[in-house]
Amino acid sequence: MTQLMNENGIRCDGRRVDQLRNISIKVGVLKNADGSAYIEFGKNKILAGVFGPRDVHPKHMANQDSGILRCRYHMSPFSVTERKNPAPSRREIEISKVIKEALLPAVILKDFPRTVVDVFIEVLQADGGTRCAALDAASLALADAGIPMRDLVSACAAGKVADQIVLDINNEEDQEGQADMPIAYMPNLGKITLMQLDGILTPAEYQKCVQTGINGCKLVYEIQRKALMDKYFTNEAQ
Amino acid sequence: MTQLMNENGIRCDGRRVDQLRNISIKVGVLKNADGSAYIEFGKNKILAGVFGPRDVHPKHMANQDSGILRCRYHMSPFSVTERKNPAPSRREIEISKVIKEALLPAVILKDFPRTVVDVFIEVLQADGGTRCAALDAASLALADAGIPMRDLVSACAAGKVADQIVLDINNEEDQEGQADMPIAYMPNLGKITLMQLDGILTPAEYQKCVQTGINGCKLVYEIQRKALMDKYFTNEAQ
Amino acid sequence: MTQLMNENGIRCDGRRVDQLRNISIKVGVLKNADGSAYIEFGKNKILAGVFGPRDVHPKHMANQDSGILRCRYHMSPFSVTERKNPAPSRREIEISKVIKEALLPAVILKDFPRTVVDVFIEVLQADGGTRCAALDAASLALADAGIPMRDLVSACAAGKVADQIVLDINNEEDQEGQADMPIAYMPNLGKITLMQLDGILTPAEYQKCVQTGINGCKLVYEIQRKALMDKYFTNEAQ
Amino acid sequence: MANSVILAQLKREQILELLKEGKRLDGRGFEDQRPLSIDVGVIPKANGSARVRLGDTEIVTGVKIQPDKPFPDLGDKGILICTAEILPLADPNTEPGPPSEEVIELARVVDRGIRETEMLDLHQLVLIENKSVIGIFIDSSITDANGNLFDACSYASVAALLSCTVPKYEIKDEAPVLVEGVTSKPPVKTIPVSITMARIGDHIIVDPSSYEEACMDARLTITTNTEGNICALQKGGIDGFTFEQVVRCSEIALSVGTKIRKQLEKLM
Amino acid sequence: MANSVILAQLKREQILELLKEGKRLDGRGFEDQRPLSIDVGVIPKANGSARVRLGDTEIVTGVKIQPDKPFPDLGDKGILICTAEILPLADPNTEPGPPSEEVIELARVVDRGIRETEMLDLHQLVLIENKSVIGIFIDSSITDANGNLFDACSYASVAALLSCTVPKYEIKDEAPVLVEGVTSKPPVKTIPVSITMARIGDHIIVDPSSYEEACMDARLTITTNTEGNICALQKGGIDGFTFEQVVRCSEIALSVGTKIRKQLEKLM
Amino acid sequence: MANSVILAQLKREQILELLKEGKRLDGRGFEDQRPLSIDVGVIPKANGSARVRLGDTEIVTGVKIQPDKPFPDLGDKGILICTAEILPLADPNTEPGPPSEEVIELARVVDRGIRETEMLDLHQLVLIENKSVIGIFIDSSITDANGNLFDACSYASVAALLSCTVPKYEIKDEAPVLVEGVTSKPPVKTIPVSITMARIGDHIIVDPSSYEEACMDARLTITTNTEGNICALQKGGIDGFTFEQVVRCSEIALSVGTKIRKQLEKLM
Repeated sequence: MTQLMNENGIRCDGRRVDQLRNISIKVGVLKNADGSAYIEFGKNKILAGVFGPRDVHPKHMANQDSGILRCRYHMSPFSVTERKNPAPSRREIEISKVIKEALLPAVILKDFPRTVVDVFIEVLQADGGTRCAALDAASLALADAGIPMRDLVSACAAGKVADQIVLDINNEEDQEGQADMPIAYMPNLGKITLMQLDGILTPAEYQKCVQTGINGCKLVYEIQRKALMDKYFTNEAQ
Repeated sequence: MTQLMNENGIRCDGRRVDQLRNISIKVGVLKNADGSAYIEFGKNKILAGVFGPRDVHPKHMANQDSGILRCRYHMSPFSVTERKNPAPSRREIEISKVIKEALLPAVILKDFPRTVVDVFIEVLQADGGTRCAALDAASLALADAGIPMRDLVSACAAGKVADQIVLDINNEEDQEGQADMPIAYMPNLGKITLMQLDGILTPAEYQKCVQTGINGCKLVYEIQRKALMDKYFTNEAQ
Repeated sequence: MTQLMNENGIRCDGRRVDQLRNISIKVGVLKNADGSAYIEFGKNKILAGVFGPRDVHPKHMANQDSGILRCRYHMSPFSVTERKNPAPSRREIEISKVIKEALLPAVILKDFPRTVVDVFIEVLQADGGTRCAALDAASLALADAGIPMRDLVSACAAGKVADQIVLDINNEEDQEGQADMPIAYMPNLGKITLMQLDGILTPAEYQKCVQTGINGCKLVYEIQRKALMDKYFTNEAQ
Repeated sequence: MANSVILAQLKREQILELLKEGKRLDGRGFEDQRPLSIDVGVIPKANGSARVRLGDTEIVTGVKIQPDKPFPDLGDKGILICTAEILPLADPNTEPGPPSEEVIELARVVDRGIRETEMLDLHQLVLIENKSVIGIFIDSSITDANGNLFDACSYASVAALLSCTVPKYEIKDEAPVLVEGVTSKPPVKTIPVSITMARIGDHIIVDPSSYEEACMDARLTITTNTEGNICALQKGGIDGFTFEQVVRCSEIALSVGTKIRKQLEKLM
Repeated sequence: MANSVILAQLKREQILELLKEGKRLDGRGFEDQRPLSIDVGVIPKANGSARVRLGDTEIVTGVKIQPDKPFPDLGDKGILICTAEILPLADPNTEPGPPSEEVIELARVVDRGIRETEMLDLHQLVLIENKSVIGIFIDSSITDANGNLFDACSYASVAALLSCTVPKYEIKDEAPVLVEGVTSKPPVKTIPVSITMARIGDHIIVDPSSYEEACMDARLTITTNTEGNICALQKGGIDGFTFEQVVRCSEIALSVGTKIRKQLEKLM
Repeated sequence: MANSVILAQLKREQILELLKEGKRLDGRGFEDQRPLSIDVGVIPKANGSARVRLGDTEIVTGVKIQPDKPFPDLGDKGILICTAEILPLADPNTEPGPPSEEVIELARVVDRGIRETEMLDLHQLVLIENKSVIGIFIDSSITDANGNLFDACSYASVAALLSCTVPKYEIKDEAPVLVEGVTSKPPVKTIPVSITMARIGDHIIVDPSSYEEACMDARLTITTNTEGNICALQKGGIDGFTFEQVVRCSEIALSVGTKIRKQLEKLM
């Protein structure tokens, strides 16, 4: 059993309770996708690519009144310690659904009836908090593809470790900690679009945990904005 | 090895050779289905639900000149002693087919071209003779859905146990007896619509077994009629 | 370990280095298929059947400007020493693809837009060199079905055994030899339409191996022609 | 399709209009659940079972308990697996086939509600560490799908577990053998209660019906334990929640859950 | 589609008209089978094999015999598994893919014909009780599908079994090891014969061709054993049989089956 | 559809016209590859990994090494398995789902390139003969698909293998146990280099781009080893090659391969 926090409140990877892991994001990394982003969030390494709006196959899935959003979250076989079977697991299918429902509040698909926007996410290396990191990249890939959006979606987990509410749970804290609460948030609209919880929290801890997560999302948002600007400034400079 | 019959010709569950297990049927038990029935036949507990006539998907399965009938017989994982894998087994697929072919002679689908009537059967608890009990419920669910029918289909197994031809084989008799012959019958039209046999019968035993099964079907028919009347009398009384 | 060649250059099954196994082919062996052929090539026993040109299902696979070719290579469960699972293996899927691409240069499908020609191959007994023997039968089944062709496709493997380049590798030579190179060839057009290699060859051996394989294909071609003539002479004689 | 979209739009306007007046389509208060009935022991061949009716939603859940191999790296714990199937007779829109993403989510949320509250002490289900453990399979067959499958399926699963009898296995020649006639109660530590809420406009309502689900903006399922803690969450739907709303939802989940927990406790 | 329905209707009328005169489309009597040829040993790599031609229907069946684990609760018996595939080259309407319900029924009916007649003494195929047994896999590849696959597939499977040689396995270090060069006959106790009959109008005909199958009302397959007993049945088709008809069918199955059984007995 | 066919036809004419002048669409010579960059160690959680960019084609390959059971009849060898997936984000025409025949061919050709050159001494990966061996899984995720996946995937797989560290396993109680902190280099004997060539008209070009692949007549992939031998071949495409062309291709594969091999050797 790892000691998850020392007497000075420093976590097993050296962070303070309210500190994010290192995050670096690059927008527009793929040639074929209409929009894309690559994120390194701690040791997570995740690619997101977006195609669309484009025709829906099979056709009966199309909606006459609006575009639809589809999402596939997938892990490469080498992304985790034990080799993962390449076929999608039940966990991956559920995460695909909650990610889709976390992005839906942000995208505006009314003007693209009978089309689909496909969001494909590939986890190349996983390290705790993949769904949040995946969402951060997917949100930017949608923006990069030019899909109209009400807001970016920023995501970050909070949790409970060594009886403390902490920001951005890493892999060890997820395995051996007391609670993990992934949150996705639209910072300008003030809306939580993904929220899950595994673990036990008192009502007071619950409130603090949500608030901590939202604060983390706001920090992530600034990094996302910068990544987006980096791409478009660079383009304009050319 | 259980003793399947005592010296007085009484079977392991206390029945005489020509006696059915207890049967109770309720028609119209589901809210969403167009027609439904629930049967308890001995320890069998089976639900049948019918949808249709409705559009066929995929469309290439439709028949321009008549409605079609589809049937799915399925067992819940907890319905048998060893937990059953939820995916349909080869046995369930075969039984779905013979049940469909046992119901087809009774339903009149000529007036519903390009549509399908779907019969869904769920075995919640299995105890020998599930396909017959399932048919008894399915037939009533079709009637409850208002599908035009030439006759009800009534089903019951006969078999050979302790060298005697007996009516309505139970689970122990099926496992350790000498022969099991499920029969479905349209009582007013006098037609056998399902017949199978596992076991060894002399030609004379064979005739007696078929006759015993048909007699059982006639007994079941009276119980089915009563269940149907119970529903519609009750409705009229309201 | 078998001795694959003796001091007189005679191989384990008694052949010389440039000698084919016994081949017998019969064209038009199936009643339902539009064209068919049965080949025994050494101990290989393989059936090929062709349907088409016919409508494509599913329709989105159709090509507006030309017919398409589909190919399925499949092994019966009893065709090999250890019983084979009936579901198609990755090996069977790859071989289906290379066989299709070996036949495509020969067939003329321009005049059959929106249709498909289906080639179905069943290996009833396998003995090394199945893909070549399968191609020899498939090519004749296409001709028997009346599909317009630029040339027959003739196939035969060459390889390296006991440090010698030899024609038509058998099962033992495939398992324990040094190289196996299946080749398909259009003899009149002088084109190689299938070529694979497993094993290690020097550049000089490589050239000799290809030449040996092509020579074998030419020998096979004569046997194919005779089989085709046997069928159509017989028909005319009736 | 176009027609049903227009109908759904009209229905949403009607429901919203009523909610502004503090009313729901079926007359319930915002924090009222539909009538809940729980019958246990309905499948005697299972080790535990329950039929739950929550309004017009109906579910039969069976528990099977049998020896199994532990998961790798979890050799000190028994196995717990939840599955669900929306039977095709339960819903005109469900087709037979592999589970949809909706059903996979449903089963996983029910599973986490039981697992994360630590309802069962899985350490008590080990026969030989790393080699042989007791597996508990909780399979739910949804027989009538009329809204809020999350809570109905959770109640049926918890009720089937609470009422089950655990057979005894002994190890002989390194293999588990059933000891006939000896059973025990399951090692229950707390009772999880799932409360699902829908947001429609600015209104939070408990236990949405299928009409309400069809036009809701967002959904939140919160599972609490006997000690008054919050143990599992799942947000769904096409829109989000404010911070204030998710706090409010947690309060509702705790208060409404208390009543349900009393109903479940009687089954122990 | 419409055209083929009209054609089928015309064909049915023509067939019925002939049957009233006591004739069949191909000139056979009502209780005549099409010519049957059986070649065994056609797949030397299999432990047993047969090619059967019944009229224009053709099937190749191979038997593979190899050590396996017994089924749970059946540790005192060897394993017997029948499969069938209608090869896509056998029939323009068959597509490659997982087995259809027709093919699953076919394989299961053939399997029950062999199993329920107790053709093989499966108890003789046990190496270590509950741990290691001999498995017999009977796989049929249908190469030309032209009616009455049930009987053709049954004859091919029985012939392949009768002509097979069973390799010998010994237990070394708890694992089965092949003893080279030692084989035995399979433990055959009786010979099952399957007879399939079609009802068209009031007429019962044996061994229906594909034309007759396309317009039959109902089908009955009856398997009898050497001792003159009835051991397996399967009804199919869109209509039913009267009591008198199923009794008549059993008499036909016994009388016609005797001829076929003699043809099969020669293979032992 | 019609439009894209016309466009492909126009593109083919343009490409052919250029080839006659000795030029390619992107300015390369006939035997020039696109720029190749190889980064190893990009996935620290894998035992070996590489990101390869070949022009605009990009692939990430990870190697996982873990104990496994040997294949039957191959009990004296470790296991080597190559897989590939064209991620749906890599290509607008790729849908999620089971691998297509194109991807299965790709993975099998990469596998044979490594296996048939005998790059790895698989005999060194046995823990207990016939019972326990080391398995090497080489999984490639294609992240941008822009032509010549065969070579790019082969380089990424070989680079990931060359740069991997093999963990040490010991046998305790007949089961393999990881020895922490002890690793070794993989048992590499030679370096395979795959060179893929396309024939368009009478021209042979190396490393076709996706435009060139769309209008090529035929494709040939040749893998050579360090000793200058030819070890694996795969022909593809809708037309064929003459004898002279396949001889010419083998010469190109050897000469162009030498440069690539030097780039790979640096990773050892």
